[in-house]
Amino acid sequence: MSATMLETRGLTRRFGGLVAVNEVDFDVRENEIHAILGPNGAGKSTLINLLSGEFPPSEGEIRFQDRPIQGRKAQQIARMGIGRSHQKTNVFPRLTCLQNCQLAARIHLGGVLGSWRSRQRARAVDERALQALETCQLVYRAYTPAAAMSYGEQRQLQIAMVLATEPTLMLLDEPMAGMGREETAQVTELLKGLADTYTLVLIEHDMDSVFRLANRITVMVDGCVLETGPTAQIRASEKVRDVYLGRHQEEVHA
Amino acid sequence: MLHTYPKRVVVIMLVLTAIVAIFPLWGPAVFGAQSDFMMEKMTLMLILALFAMSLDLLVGIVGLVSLGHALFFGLGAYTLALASPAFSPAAIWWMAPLVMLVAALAALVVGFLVIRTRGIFFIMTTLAFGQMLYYFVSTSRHTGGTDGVFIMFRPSVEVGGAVLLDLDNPLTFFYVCLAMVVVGYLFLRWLTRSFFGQVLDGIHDNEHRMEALGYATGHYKLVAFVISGVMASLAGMLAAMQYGFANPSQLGWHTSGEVLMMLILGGMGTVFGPILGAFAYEILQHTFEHLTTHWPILMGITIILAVLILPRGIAGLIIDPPSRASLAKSSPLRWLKPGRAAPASEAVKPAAPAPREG
Amino acid sequence: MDLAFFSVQLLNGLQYGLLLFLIASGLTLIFGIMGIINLAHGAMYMIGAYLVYDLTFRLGSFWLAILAAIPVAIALGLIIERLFLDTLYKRDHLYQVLLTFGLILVLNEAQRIIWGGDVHSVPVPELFSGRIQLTDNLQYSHYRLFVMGVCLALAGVIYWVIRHTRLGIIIRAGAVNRDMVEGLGINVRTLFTLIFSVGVALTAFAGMIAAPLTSIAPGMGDSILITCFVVVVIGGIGSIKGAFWGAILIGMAETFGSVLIPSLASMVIYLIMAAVLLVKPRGLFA
Amino acid sequence: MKTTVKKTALASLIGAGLAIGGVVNASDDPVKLGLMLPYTGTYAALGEAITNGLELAIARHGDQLGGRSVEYVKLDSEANPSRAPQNMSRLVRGDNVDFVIGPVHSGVAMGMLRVAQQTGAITIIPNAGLGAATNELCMPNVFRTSFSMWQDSYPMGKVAYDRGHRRVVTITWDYAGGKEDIAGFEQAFTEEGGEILQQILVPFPSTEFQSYLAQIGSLRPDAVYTFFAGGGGVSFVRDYAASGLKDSIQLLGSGFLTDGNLAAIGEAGEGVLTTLHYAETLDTPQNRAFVEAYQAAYGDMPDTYAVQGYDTGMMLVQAMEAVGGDTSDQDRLITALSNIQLDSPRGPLAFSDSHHPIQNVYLREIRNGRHEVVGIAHENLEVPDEACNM
Repeated sequence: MSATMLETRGLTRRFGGLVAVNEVDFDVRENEIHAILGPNGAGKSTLINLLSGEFPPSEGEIRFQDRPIQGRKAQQIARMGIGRSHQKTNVFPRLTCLQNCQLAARIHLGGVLGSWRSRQRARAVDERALQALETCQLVYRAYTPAAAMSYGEQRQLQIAMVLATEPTLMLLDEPMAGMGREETAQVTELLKGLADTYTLVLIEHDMDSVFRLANRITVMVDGCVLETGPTAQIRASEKVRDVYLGRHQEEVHA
Repeated sequence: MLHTYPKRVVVIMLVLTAIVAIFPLWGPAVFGAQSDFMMEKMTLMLILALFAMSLDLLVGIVGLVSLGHALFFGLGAYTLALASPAFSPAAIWWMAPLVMLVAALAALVVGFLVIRTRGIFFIMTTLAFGQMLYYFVSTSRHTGGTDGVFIMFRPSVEVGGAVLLDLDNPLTFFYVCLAMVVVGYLFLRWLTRSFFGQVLDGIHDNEHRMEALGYATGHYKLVAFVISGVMASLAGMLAAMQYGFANPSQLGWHTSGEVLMMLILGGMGTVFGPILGAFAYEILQHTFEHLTTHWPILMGITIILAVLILPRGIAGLIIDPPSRASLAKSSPLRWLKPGRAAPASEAVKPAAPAPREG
Repeated sequence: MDLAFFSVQLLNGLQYGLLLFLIASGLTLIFGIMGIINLAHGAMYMIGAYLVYDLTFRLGSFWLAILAAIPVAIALGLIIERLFLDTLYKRDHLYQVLLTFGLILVLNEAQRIIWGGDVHSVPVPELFSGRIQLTDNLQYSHYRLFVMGVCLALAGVIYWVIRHTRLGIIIRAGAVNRDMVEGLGINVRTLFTLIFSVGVALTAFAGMIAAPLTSIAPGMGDSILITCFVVVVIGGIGSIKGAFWGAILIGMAETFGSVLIPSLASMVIYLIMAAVLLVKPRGLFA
Repeated sequence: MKTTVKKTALASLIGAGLAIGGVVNASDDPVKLGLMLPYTGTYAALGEAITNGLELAIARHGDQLGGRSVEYVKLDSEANPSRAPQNMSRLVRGDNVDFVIGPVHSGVAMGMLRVAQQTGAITIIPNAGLGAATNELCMPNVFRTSFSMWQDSYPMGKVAYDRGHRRVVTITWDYAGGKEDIAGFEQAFTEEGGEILQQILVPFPSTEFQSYLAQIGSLRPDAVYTFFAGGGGVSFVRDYAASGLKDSIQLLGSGFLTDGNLAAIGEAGEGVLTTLHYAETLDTPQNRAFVEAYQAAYGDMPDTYAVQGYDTGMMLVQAMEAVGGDTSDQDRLITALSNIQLDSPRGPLAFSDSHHPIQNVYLREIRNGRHEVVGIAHENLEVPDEACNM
């Protein structure tokens, strides 16, 4: 079993009177794909937002590579190697596909002054950006403005941008949301390939993909962790089936 | 792609620059005895163009709407006025850096405070800081109060006693201002196309996402704020030099509003648009004032129409000339037809199927 | 500063603050629900005052003039919203700033064409022309007390509407998240028109009841506008409660600031605003 | 001015060539008067009154100046100082006017003076009262037909003392004009031996006076001296009366406090004492004739601003007559202007070496909604101009 990369202890986030994430203990191991499941409003996105520093936790601890990171700003956490994608498409529409990735790749050049650093390093950045596009099979779109690409391609571009930041841990919030069957399969393959080099945390509604991809799964309900374990264990869990899968089926058929 | 425009933009701008540059050749023939005055007016337009360009970096490129940009314009004017010796010209070699330094420091302090706010709050805080300095200058003993101060000598441009440029000569001053606009334009063009500019574009489109990527967006905005402030202060210094006069009204929010109008007329975020806007604004006002003493009403209507019909300004017309079809679809025409109340959506975001919430 | 003087200033600060609240409440509603930044708000205040000046002499009664002026103000709000603002909701604040700046120019000049450049005043209505004795040499006009009463009553009504009616729920929701209003299945267009007209009417009404207390002159709206912006920003955009306390705070600060630190009197409200934003970048009650 | 000279010279050359034998001089060209006054915004009423007075004076002399017809070029000064230099420059260099008349606003005057200094254009200031214009910044080509802040307030110092006031509070807006005005009063009042309890400066252009009135009440002075103008004047006088202070503390002020605003002030103004270089009720033949003519032409009572405009016009009429309508010799024109003595509606009017009016300042009391002249507060008052060297 590989080492723990990220773990939380007693992580809690309140919004006014509402507890969105309640005392969550959660851990991610190196090179695994860890999926988070749960019905709408279970606190999945809030959890991701806490991990990426979008807002600080009300209580609890987050350790990344054995360093506490709670309370740090999103941009600091991103530069430490936690890359994330958003549930809504979040690319820069006026920039080309390649420029989007360059933008992502350059965060390691340093702050404002870094924007005028040497050409050599800039070239390294460009290479990294291209590589990310290649991984996501978007090279042929390099010079297309993001606004002109299809929705599915934009979602893929978003993953490419996360890749370009050279993360050690990727947090992907519903990467396949709103995609067609074919595109979903394509992205599933892509993510599977990434698992060799990266560690992934994934929120996804598509059951098939989750079961195919994930090494481990955490199921959340009402802000709490219902159960955590290897995919097979979750698949077989009565508790999960009762509470989550059943409800999910109803939702789908409703 | 961003900040690359059709060839005709370059052609038009070069032609216009050339026409302005050779004004001494055609001015007297066209304006006769008024030629000297027209050159003076054109010098002023160039100065305002520099001012408007500096604001475009904030408003058009970064998307920070400032209603207090006159603060830096006035600061440039007052730094020149107060630092100039009473009975001899100051050397431009230390005056210009001083003006820039003062403006940079002020922009750093103000910027540090206002960058933390967003949207309407940013508009309001910049307005408040502008007004603060306005009242300070209006009431302080050392600044001549509401009457303002004279600057008796334009700075000298000398090297080792040899006069390089005689700024008192209107023609020389005209070309100095023209050169400043060209240099300012090239600088902003380079800036917007550099990686730094790309980050600013990113912040304009989606600051949140830039943070998630790992950018300390506040730093970038602050640097842009300082650059913009310094450019505006140079414009203010030139304006004070032109008429030898600095007054608190150069700092007031009405001046900030006027320069925003130049932006909308010219077209924001294009860098070259504001230059056209400054010229257009001054020409319009000059014309309206000649027409009627009720000219503000004409000016107001022009601005309202520009906002409603031509939100991308003159630059928008040049980059993307309207076709017959698009004219027919334009909101005022559509609005004339009754029963069609669909609000016009100006969203720039790509059309995408709405993703699920949750 | 003795107690009597202090109490008098407290009263002055309160009265000024309450009037500011009335002007600012419309501004904050329009800000909060519609996301519109309305620079022409001060011009509406001016128009309210001029309308009452005009109608008082035409109709011979201040009260009739107010009754007649309110529908005019509402109609003005309606026209501006439908004609100009309608296309701007989805656009950047910049366009709202510019359009309403243009409106200031038009409205100020229209005022001059209609009523000229002279300074006018409206006499204090007979009913409240009396005064109470505050100190041995200082009196306080009944009309000022009446204005305070009206402002407080209106504040109460607005508070009640916001707390206890369906419209209030929508307004509160809208101030937090505008998209949510659309999600509630409400006709946003009608709501916006309503809010804008009410906002304009509130401001114009403030100009109307303030008319007997002030001089009616061109440009009278411009200086009050910036003060109201400060009030709204300090209180938190969209918050009626914030506007109320912000207005009282600014009223007190201007009143006491001018006496205690005269050298900073003109800057005191901006200093307060900067201080508030430094601590709470979204205002006190956001 | 160079261009004008050239242009006129050229015009007369061409004229001479065309009209052989005929006596032709520059009189074929109209005299161009550039009016740089506020026609919009807060000061618009003042700009209109000055224009009316000026046009009335010239109209009464056959719409001619020195035998030449007159062309008015009106430019809105917007009361915006930052636009002042370019507007002035437009009149002088763009429209090539022979005289510039303006402005109302002191800040605008500063901007204009700068250009007047650079171009040498003959400028007549029909209102702006900043002291520097005829002192530190005086120029041969700049005249003033109005007043200086000091001139109108200085006489009140003695009046106040003579009336038995010893402890006075002064209050004005925190801007240059207000401070200059108050300084004149304070100078005279303390010279006499009076005491200034406190000088209150109100942020400009606030008209919210309640807290200051409370302050005045607690200071218990013998009198209050104030300078406010326009809407501020109306508000202050009304608020002062409404606060009851008027019953126990005499209100003194510069004439601008109430001038042109009597109707708006109403009853609250009764008993207020002010000093000014004019009152519409002055019982002199010149003034009666002026008031009559003004009312016939415009239907309104004239105010100080109208008289200032009128005197500006009269000054032009006389000076242009003296030079025979010839504007080409500027020095001669300036000499003619500085030697002018007017029998103005406001009384005898002459000009000091610094081109500032030497005039009577009247003490006026508001009775029954009119400025009644109580007496002459200071006869033929000349303004200090030690700093002027020309």
